[in-house]
Amino acid sequence: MRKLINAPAGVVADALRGLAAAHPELRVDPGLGTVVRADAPVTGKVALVSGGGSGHEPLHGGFVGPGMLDAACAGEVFTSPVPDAVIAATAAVSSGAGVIHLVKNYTGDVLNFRMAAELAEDEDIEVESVLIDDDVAVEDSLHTAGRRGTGAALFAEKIAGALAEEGAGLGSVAAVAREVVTRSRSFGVALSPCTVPEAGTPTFELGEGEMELGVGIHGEPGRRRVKAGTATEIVDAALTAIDADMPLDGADLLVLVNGMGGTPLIEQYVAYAAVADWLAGHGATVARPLIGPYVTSLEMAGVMISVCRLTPDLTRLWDAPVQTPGLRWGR
Amino acid sequence: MRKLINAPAGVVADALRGLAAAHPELRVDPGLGTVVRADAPVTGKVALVSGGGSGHEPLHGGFVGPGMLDAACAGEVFTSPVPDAVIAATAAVSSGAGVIHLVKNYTGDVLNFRMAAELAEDEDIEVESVLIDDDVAVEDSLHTAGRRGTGAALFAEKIAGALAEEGAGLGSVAAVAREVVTRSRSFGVALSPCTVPEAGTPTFELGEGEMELGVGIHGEPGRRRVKAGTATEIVDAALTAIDADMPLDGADLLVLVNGMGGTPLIEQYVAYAAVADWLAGHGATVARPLIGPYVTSLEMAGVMISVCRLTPDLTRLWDAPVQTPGLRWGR
Amino acid sequence: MSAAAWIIRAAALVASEADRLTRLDAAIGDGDHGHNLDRGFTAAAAAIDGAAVDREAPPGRILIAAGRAIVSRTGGASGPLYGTALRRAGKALGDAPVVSAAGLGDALRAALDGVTELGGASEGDKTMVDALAPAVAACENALAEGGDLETCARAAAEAAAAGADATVPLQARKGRASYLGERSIGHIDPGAVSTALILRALAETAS
Amino acid sequence: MSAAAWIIRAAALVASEADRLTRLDAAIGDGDHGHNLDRGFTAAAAAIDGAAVDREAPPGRILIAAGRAIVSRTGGASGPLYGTALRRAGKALGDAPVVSAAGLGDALRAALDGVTELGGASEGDKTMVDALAPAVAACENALAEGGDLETCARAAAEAAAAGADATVPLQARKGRASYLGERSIGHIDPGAVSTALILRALAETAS
Ligand SMILES: Nc1ncnc2c1ncn2[C@@H]1O[C@H](COP(=O)(O)OP(=O)(O)O)[C@@H](O)[C@H]1O
Ligand SMILES: Nc1ncnc2c1ncn2[C@@H]1O[C@H](COP(=O)(O)OP(=O)(O)O)[C@@H](O)[C@H]1O
Ligand SMILES: [Mg+2]
Ligand SMILES: [Mg+2]
Ligand SMILES: [Mg+2]
Ligand SMILES: [Mg+2]
Repeated sequence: MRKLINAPAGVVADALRGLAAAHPELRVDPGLGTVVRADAPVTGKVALVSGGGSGHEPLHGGFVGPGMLDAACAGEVFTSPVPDAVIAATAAVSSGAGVIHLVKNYTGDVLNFRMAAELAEDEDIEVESVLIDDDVAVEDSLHTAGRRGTGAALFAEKIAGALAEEGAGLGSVAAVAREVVTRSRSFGVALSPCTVPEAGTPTFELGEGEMELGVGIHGEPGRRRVKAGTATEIVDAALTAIDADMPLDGADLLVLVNGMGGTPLIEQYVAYAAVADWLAGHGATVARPLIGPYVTSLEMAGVMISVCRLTPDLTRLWDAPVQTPGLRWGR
Repeated sequence: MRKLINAPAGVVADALRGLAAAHPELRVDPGLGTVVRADAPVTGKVALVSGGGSGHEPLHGGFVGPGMLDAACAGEVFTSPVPDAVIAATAAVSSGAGVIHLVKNYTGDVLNFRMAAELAEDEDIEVESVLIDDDVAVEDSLHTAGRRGTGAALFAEKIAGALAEEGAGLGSVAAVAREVVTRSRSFGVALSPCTVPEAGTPTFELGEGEMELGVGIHGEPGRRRVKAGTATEIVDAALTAIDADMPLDGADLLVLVNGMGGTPLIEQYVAYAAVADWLAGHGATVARPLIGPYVTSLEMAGVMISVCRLTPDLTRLWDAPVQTPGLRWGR
Repeated sequence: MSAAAWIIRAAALVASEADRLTRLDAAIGDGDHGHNLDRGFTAAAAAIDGAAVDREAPPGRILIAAGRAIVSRTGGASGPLYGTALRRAGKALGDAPVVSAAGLGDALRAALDGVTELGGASEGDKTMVDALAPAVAACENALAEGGDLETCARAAAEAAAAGADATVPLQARKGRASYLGERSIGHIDPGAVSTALILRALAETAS
Repeated sequence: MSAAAWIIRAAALVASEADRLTRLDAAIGDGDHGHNLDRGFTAAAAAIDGAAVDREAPPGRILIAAGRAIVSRTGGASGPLYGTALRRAGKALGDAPVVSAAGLGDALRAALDGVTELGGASEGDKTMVDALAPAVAACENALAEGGDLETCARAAAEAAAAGADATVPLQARKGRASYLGERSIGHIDPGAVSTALILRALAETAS
């Protein structure tokens, strides 16, 4: 295990201490695992809370700030946060205008956020939960835990965050988040596994010249192990799977080419060149590209491609200013 | 070799095609390896050109844009760009106010940029070259090729870029770049090697439980191989080496905790927590932190720490707006 | 039966098996189950050992406190599920000062109901339910045959172990393993294994 | 001597040894030397083979064109150094229609001067100079002893090979290998090896 850490059990708390030291504009509780805008609660504003297991940085803690999340809850590595953290974050950001829980669709996230939402409602905080489930690699989702939430989390957090910042009400903000999810799809490919610090060994073994198609963001094996392909082949596999589920022809797209954590930016740009070619060849337009390691799976090598079919409104909200450690533009 | 690429020989051109597709605000020549602000030459503005081998992304191509570089030249992986590319970039950005070459101190970069500068002067373009040599891991620099240029390249590009954007003259912009270099130091640690695509095998072998201290950003072995340490120990080694060369006590610092390409952000924040602790314990203040993979060495795992002793002027220039693919804030 | 002894024994077993549980979870999940449970049960045992819980309190109260600690510290899917199971079991026991064999049957049944209501899994979905459901049935059978507390607890533990083993050939339909589709076949479910472990702790301390 | 034949033969040797040169560079540099040179010499050979250069031009002109192509396509430290070496050699030959033994001596000396002026390395710094300098000396010796072109070229090639081998125990003081300090000891310098290779091509084509 080649990791830049102190003790496996302390990785998340240590990283949160680092986040706190670097970002005084955030209120961080490294023990509980909460990251909150220092100016929260923002009067009259619908607040957005997300979270999940750690190991996906900058998601979610790095997306807390004006124009995006009001708070994030960071569980242990790949482990949903506990309800206590979610309640604390929810209470810290609640201004009375309601709180949205953006929850990636994993049993653990769903259950812990649900428990927290119930307890928050006991305290008269109105909570709307929005489920993020964009990963088309999960086939047959009726007979599974359902599609995983991956890259669309970033899209939903950014776009709903912008609408909340504009002063929209709880129902509208939740609706736009759901609209983003409905219009988004993702597919991931792993060229290497990753190692959960506390486990100490890789989540799977991959021979030289092999890759995993259809992986999530928790180091799990994918749907299929195949011969390692070229960037063009990998991109084709991902976009073909997405296109089969949500036709891309004629779409105006927000596209995320997302490094999984161990793949350097140069390769992500190689992949983006292939994505641009593929989409151009299939009648789709990239209105907004984003390339980088935004939704990671520790040091896994590989790439996830996420797309969202934009509308003029969604494009406007995507372009709106955002000021977070992980995403920053405008103003 | 687990890489998201098409053909080893085409990696740089493919990545530049991706950069071009994603960033219409840049004029990219993937064959020659140049990345130029689309609005260049900017009338009356001193222009900044940097470059070097590829494999360090987002450095340098990702730092082209308002407030930073006017152009970058991307050589093959870890290979200095050829003079032809440097001349083309220099000519493309020259508005008559002079061009600064920001050159990392490697024999290849120095020679290729020097040849280009001579040819540019033949065409009546005034060129000032600024050498970046911040890496304290190169000891005894009188009997070596001298200190390598690493993280200070980002500092110099950002700060000199801001001053050029303000309309300062060639001499002042070159002077501030040199001031940044003089006030900056770096030290890198590798937890894994990396593989140059065309070579196909790792640049060195590292046993489990070992690390390399004092590496550069070209996958080369470092000064010493030691037992792998904790984040706290690694940070201590790096900052002790820096402090011995340029005392940090009482300094107001710009600090870069730089992921080497294969180390995920969570670990970079763990390292930053240790950096913040170390500096606080040694009487230094972090005025501006920056954490992320900005100056990479392909998929190498590890971290480089760079510091710059700020002055109020340097801080103002660091804070000035910047709009590039890799660094973006303000405005 | 001492609820405190059960939880403390369960915490010890989980701690010693944490690496194995995590390895099982790495094969078809995300490689954290053992460390999740270890964190949760350590917190539960600490709550019982510390000032937080009156060790002389009725067993039902102790299980509720343990369940709360598990919810508060475990995270993941197993945290809410085990936490709810223990809280429901505790509620079923109410303020009874001692646990009877029948009380144990009610408690385990309530735990199972809590898990299936919250998680929505049925038997055969390759989850902890595949260990817990046969355990409840075996406990109720033993009770119907006039078994005492110890007998009922042992029956539950044995059935849970067999149920866990029987998850190997199943294709997962709930939890992370379900993402793997057919590739989940051939692996044991880590949550079923941990359920068997927790019920082994029950059998060892029920007397 | 056909300058074109020399460059084309050098390109072929560099291509076939590119992987080995890159591996040598990985040990004490950054693992690109072979592929750099391959790119550069392929471009030089293509310039000679293509319309860019008149193959009937004087040898000096051909070397200048080859040097330009190498500067334009190689990159790294070796591109400017080898490019300058060939350009200087070509300039030394001037427009002479054939290369004499004395002309070769002058050309190699000019190449060495170009490399040391540009790169600032001295003998013993563990660079290509450690192959080129003894080659020049050996060529001049052979010339003083009345050697013909072929003899002089062979003497240069042999001395370059010996000079390259002699870089193994040296500690690098120039180029990337110098960053390694004492760890550069025990490895052969890749640029010295490629210089020996290029001069081997010279010996093979000088007749
Ligand atoms: N819906 C569910 N109902 C019952 N048990 C479940 C459900 N989902 C998952 N589990 C159990 O949880 C176990 C995994 O727990 P754990 O690894 O701690 O959480 P996570 O899956 O969130 O990482 C699985 O092995 C399975 O037994
Ligand atoms: N200052 C110098 N003078 C002469 N030769 C040098 C100098 N610096 C480097 N070299 C030669 O260049 C070789 C490395 O070339 P190459 O790998 O292509 O370039 P880079 O070092 O830029 O990656 C070294 O092995 C050495 O022989
Ligand atoms: Mg988990
Ligand atoms: Mg090089
Ligand atoms: Mg798990
Ligand atoms: Mg090299």
